[in-house]
Amino acid sequence: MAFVGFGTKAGMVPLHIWKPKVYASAPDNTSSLMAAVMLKIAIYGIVRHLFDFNAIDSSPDYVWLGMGIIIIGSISALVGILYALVENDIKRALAFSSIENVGIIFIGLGLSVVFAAFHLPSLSVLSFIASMFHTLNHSIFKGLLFMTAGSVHYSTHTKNIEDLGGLIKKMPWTAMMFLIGSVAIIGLPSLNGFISEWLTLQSLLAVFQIPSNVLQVSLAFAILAFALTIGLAGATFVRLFGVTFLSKSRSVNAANAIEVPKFMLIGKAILASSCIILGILPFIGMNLIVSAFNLPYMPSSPFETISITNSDDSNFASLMMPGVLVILTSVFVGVFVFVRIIGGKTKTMKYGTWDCGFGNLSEKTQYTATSLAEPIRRIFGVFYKPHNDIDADFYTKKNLYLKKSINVISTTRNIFDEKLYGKTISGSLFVLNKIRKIQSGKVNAYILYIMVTLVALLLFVGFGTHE
Amino acid sequence: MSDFSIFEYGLGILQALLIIVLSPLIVGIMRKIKAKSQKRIGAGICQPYYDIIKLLRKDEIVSDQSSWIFRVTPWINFVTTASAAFFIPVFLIYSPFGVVGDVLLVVGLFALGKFFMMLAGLDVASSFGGLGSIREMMMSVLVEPALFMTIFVIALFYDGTNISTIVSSANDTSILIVPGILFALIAFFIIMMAETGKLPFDNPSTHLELTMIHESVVLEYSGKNLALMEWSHAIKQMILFALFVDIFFPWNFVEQISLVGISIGILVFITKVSVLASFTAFIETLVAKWRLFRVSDLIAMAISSSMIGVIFFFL
Amino acid sequence: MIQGLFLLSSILEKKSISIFDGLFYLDSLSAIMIITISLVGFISSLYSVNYMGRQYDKLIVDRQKLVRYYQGFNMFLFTMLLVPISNNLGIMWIAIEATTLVSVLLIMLYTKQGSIEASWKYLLIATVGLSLALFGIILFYYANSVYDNSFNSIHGMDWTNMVKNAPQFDPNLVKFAFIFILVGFGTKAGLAPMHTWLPDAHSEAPSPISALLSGVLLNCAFYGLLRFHIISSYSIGPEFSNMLLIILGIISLGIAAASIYFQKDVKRMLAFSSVEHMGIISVSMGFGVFLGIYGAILHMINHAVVKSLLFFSSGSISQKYQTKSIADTSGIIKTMPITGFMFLIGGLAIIGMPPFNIFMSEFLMLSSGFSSENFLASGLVILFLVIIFASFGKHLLHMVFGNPKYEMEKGDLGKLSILPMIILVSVIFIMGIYVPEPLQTLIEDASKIILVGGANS
Amino acid sequence: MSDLILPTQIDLLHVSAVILLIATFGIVVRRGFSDWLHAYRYQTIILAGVVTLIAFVTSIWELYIVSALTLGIKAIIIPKVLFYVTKKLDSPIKLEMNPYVSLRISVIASALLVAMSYFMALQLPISSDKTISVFLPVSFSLFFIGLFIIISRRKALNQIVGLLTIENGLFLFAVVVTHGFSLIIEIGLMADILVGVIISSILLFRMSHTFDSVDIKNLESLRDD
Repeated sequence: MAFVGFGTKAGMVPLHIWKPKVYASAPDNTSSLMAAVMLKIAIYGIVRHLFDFNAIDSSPDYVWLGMGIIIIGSISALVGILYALVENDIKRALAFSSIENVGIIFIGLGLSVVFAAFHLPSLSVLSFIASMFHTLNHSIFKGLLFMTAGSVHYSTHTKNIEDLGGLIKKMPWTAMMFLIGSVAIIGLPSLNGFISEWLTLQSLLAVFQIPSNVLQVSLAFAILAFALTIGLAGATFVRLFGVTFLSKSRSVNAANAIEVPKFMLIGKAILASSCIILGILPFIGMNLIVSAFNLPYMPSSPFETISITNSDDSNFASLMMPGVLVILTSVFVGVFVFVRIIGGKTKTMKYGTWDCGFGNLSEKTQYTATSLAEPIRRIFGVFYKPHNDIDADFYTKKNLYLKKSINVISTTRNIFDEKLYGKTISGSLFVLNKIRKIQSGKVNAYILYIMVTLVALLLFVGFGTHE
Repeated sequence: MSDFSIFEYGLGILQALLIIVLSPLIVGIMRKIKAKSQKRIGAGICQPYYDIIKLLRKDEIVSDQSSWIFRVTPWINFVTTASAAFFIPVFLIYSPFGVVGDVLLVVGLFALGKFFMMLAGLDVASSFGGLGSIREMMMSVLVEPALFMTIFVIALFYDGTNISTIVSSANDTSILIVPGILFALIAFFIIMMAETGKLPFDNPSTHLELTMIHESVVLEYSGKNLALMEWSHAIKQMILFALFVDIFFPWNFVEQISLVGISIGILVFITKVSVLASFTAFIETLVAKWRLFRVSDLIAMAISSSMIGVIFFFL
Repeated sequence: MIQGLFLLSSILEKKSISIFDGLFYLDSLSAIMIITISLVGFISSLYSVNYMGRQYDKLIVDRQKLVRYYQGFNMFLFTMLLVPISNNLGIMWIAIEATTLVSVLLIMLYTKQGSIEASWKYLLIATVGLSLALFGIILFYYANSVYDNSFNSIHGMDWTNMVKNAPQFDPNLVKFAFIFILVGFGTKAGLAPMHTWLPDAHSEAPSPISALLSGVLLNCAFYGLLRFHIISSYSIGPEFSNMLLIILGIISLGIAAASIYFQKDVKRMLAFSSVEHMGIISVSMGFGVFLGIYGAILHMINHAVVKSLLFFSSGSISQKYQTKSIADTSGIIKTMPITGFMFLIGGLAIIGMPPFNIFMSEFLMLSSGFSSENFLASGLVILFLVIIFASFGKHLLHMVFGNPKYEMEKGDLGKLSILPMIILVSVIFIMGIYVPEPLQTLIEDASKIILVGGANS
Repeated sequence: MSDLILPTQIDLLHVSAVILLIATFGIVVRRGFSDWLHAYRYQTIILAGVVTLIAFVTSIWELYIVSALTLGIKAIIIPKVLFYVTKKLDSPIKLEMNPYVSLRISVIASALLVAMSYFMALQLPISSDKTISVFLPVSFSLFFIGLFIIISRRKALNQIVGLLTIENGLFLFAVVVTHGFSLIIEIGLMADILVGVIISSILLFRMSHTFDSVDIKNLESLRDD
């Protein structure tokens, strides 16, 4: 038990070093506050959970506690990544992505509580490990990402990714580090993020062992949220990496950037290599967790397969990352030899990108960060409330097709911030006036009232009688 | 389950090689069928092989704006997709590499390839690459939930995400399809069309910027790199087809390992995949490309379909 | 021709009371319903002669529509009479659904934009609601069929049969079924928040039809609800359905209060007042003591009478003023003295001023509320009643007194329009002071039917 | 009754339930006026098939009549009437352009409603009979999806189709729970629906004459604000 606090602390150390710095530089208080508070709650939750790990019984309280954690986790994962996706400030985007990852951690934690409440100790331990492993991983790769973002800021003096671009040629090592961090954070195989997300997902898939239909189907929705989060995370980091490091530079600052000093790279290199090591040999990290929390789980050799068995001892799923690595390498060697034999030696020429014959391919033709986020912004429009201010200047007033210049200001609103400022004005007349608006004239709304009444009454009675 | 002989591992490698080698053939078959149903003659079914070999022998041109990401992407893409092929049963009821990874790993490997492909699209500083990447990005964001839900349904019904487990328990269930799986089938089919860039989602046979998704990402590639990109795309399609027939039509797997059994198994497999491929090709000739933002409607259909599948499981 | 059709309607009324065989069943509760329907039906057909005649003179309706109006009118009455006398709940449902279909035709008589809109909403909402009710009915039937070994398909749906078997029903099933019934028939009875069709339909229909809709149709639907209330009380005790009735009743009162306060249209105001009174009836019924139920039944009759009076007079008024806006209508008492006086009496009665009849029944309701210790509910009811009193009173005084906006000819709209109102006013006065002996016994019996249902279990 | 049902019959029941659900989704995902009517017709034909199946499984002969009636009135006459109406409508565009709830969200919402229906069916203490336990949730789903169609769409015709879907759900429910409760009432119901459809068609005509469209956005003038 003495290890408990230490283990938690150890997992959080890089965060403790880097977070305050980042948050100090982030102008937006609400988002950082949100992340910070949630991290604290997470730690609190972990500790509390640990003290009760054996004491959890199947009382509905614990089930609801677990479900509550999962719901909060799913929502914050989704919300966090959605805001990270449209954010143009690289550090704030990373901060939002922290919210997402804490959400994923919460999902695992909540699952652990739920499983424990239903007396499924092995599953409970599994999801707990998943959650803790993700905490550990997150602290590693998020530290890495924040450090590289700091390097970018250091050498280009800007955090706005709209002004960056092409940095991979100027700062190759930093770019490499950021790439590793990105691949890790979006949970792609062979790096550590994949393992913990795989574990979380597996524990989500195991929900069918819970003896309650309502919970099972609700947890299916958690899978939905989780999957969407993973997908959005992929898009977010493609956008962040692509716009920051690839293609042409979008500003003078970015064009004149130089690689950061070596000693700044060393710290990152350590973190990056631990991402890789934990990805290939996840058991090192898992053993750390098991011993730190004194869990009833048999740790074994670092090359062991992670294997999850069903209730009837058949193989539910298994994962052996060293094996994956072997396959990957051998395929690579194979195809390399094959291509050499068939194709022989060929020449590679460098030439400009295809410009449709117009010539003068400028950096303005490439996709901007905002336009990269546009389709997703549109699809989740309900959530972002996107707003475009289009200000066009015409050559003549008569012909509105020949535009001299167009100025588009595209904004999204953080509906959560807005919702925080509640509407405080109320009075009985105001309320009455609102009530009166029920008669909105829309027959659709009327039928909706009927449906809502019906469902509300059914719920009211349904829960009244069965519990 | 975990102890296989060297021989069986050899068979496993054979299965993977089959997928990798046969995949251009399936592409050829599909093109031929599409051509026929549009009253064209079309190229021979071996044309994709000739294409790949020809491309492999060509010199290539690389954009001067691009970085090593651009050059490394075809390799990563090919290696991840080809590695994924190792986990797919073809004529055996299992894959000996099933211990190494499950269906989630396959999804992850695809995602890794796709991640680099999107980066490569952004790397060349052309607006086409960006356009392709962004659309690919949107599509994968939307497909992800549908995919995971479908996996969830399949995992529920067939006890696990391990592909070998899934296939063997699919083989054990009755011929009458379980209602929940019926929904998973619909969802999986839609996802398959989306992932392989089939018609309502993407039109790979055009180079018009309004319509293309996948093609605009690989626009700048030539020579070896293009060959690898096209091939890995074919492999991905083959893997998805193979998974589809493995899970939903799991008949005639080889029970005893013998030369005759294996060859029959291979034949049956090729037939099943070809039938599926022809079916998809027919569907492709029947539908028009959808507006990009309507694509999400279809994917919503897949999601809800698999959600109902989940519900059916719990009843 | 008009006279002929009018006669036909009276014959229909008389005949329907005499229909009495196995499928039909009459007790004092249905008798009360029939009396109300006949009274209001008779008087509104009387009023129609004048009202529709005027419309015909002004070329608002043509001959064909007039014929259709009277046919529909009689059909409407017939279907409504079918409701209380049918013992088979399936047939009762069909009858109620038929009232919807017929009244839709009546509402869309004018084929104006407003009436098309209103009838569309009415058709849609009422049909949806009634489908819910049918769900509930089938559930009850199922519950019955499980416990009745001798059931055959016709009598399995009989109300008497169900009441007999009710104590054996599965309580959860009954609860679910009752919710469906409540929402379903509640929609038709104008309980909030399912009342939304009501203001539109009432304000767009011809005034005599509005009177029928408001005074009688709502009662019919509530009657359907009541029958199931009895079954459910027999089965699981009255507390459950009482609670739900009180909740919905109070919501209705609240929404009606809010809407009346801001109302600009006379007929819509009256319609919302109907929502309010259905709420009162529902709450009163929900208090579940004898006095409350007695009051509720009395209130059903009183409301029907008073609301018809109001719709008639407001019909005449809007014909005279050519508007339904409250703001544009003022000084009625100067331009049309008798109608104005009637309107004033109706208005005062509806907001519960003594010595009119509504006061009696509302008083009964409140006292039963306090005696059954539903303090919160009673408190809320009083609060909303005060709001309604103030706002309705404000509108009423503005309309009746004050000066007309522009000069207009003095005089009422002919004897045939006054006569029905006079009859109603006299009924109001009589009922306000003293309930006739036979009626009193009828109501007492009816209350016992409802109450005993609860006391048994 | 339940012991007479064979396992394959149960499978058949399940599969037919699935097909019915899919047919219902067909109404949700379509945009065109005639598409809905086709989808409705298919749904009703499947419904009739389901009723026949139930009749076969439970061997209650009344249900065959009911099924035939369904096929006759609901799958032939009502679509005929509505097709006639659609053809005669004034508005040239016969598509649902922008419903209140977009199609993809509708589909997901419908799936949620299906989930809800299954929960409701679980809560209800009637599942002694296999046919009931299979079709009860399906009928609930039909009912709620119908409600949802009415809520989410702007075109009056679609609302009629929604109403008819509700009615189909109700009908399935009645057949399943009561095994054809009474032929007289069944016929009364059918007549009611028929009259209802005719009245609503008249209303549709009037609407399209008066407003030049059947979009219910024209029907929002009666309100309180």
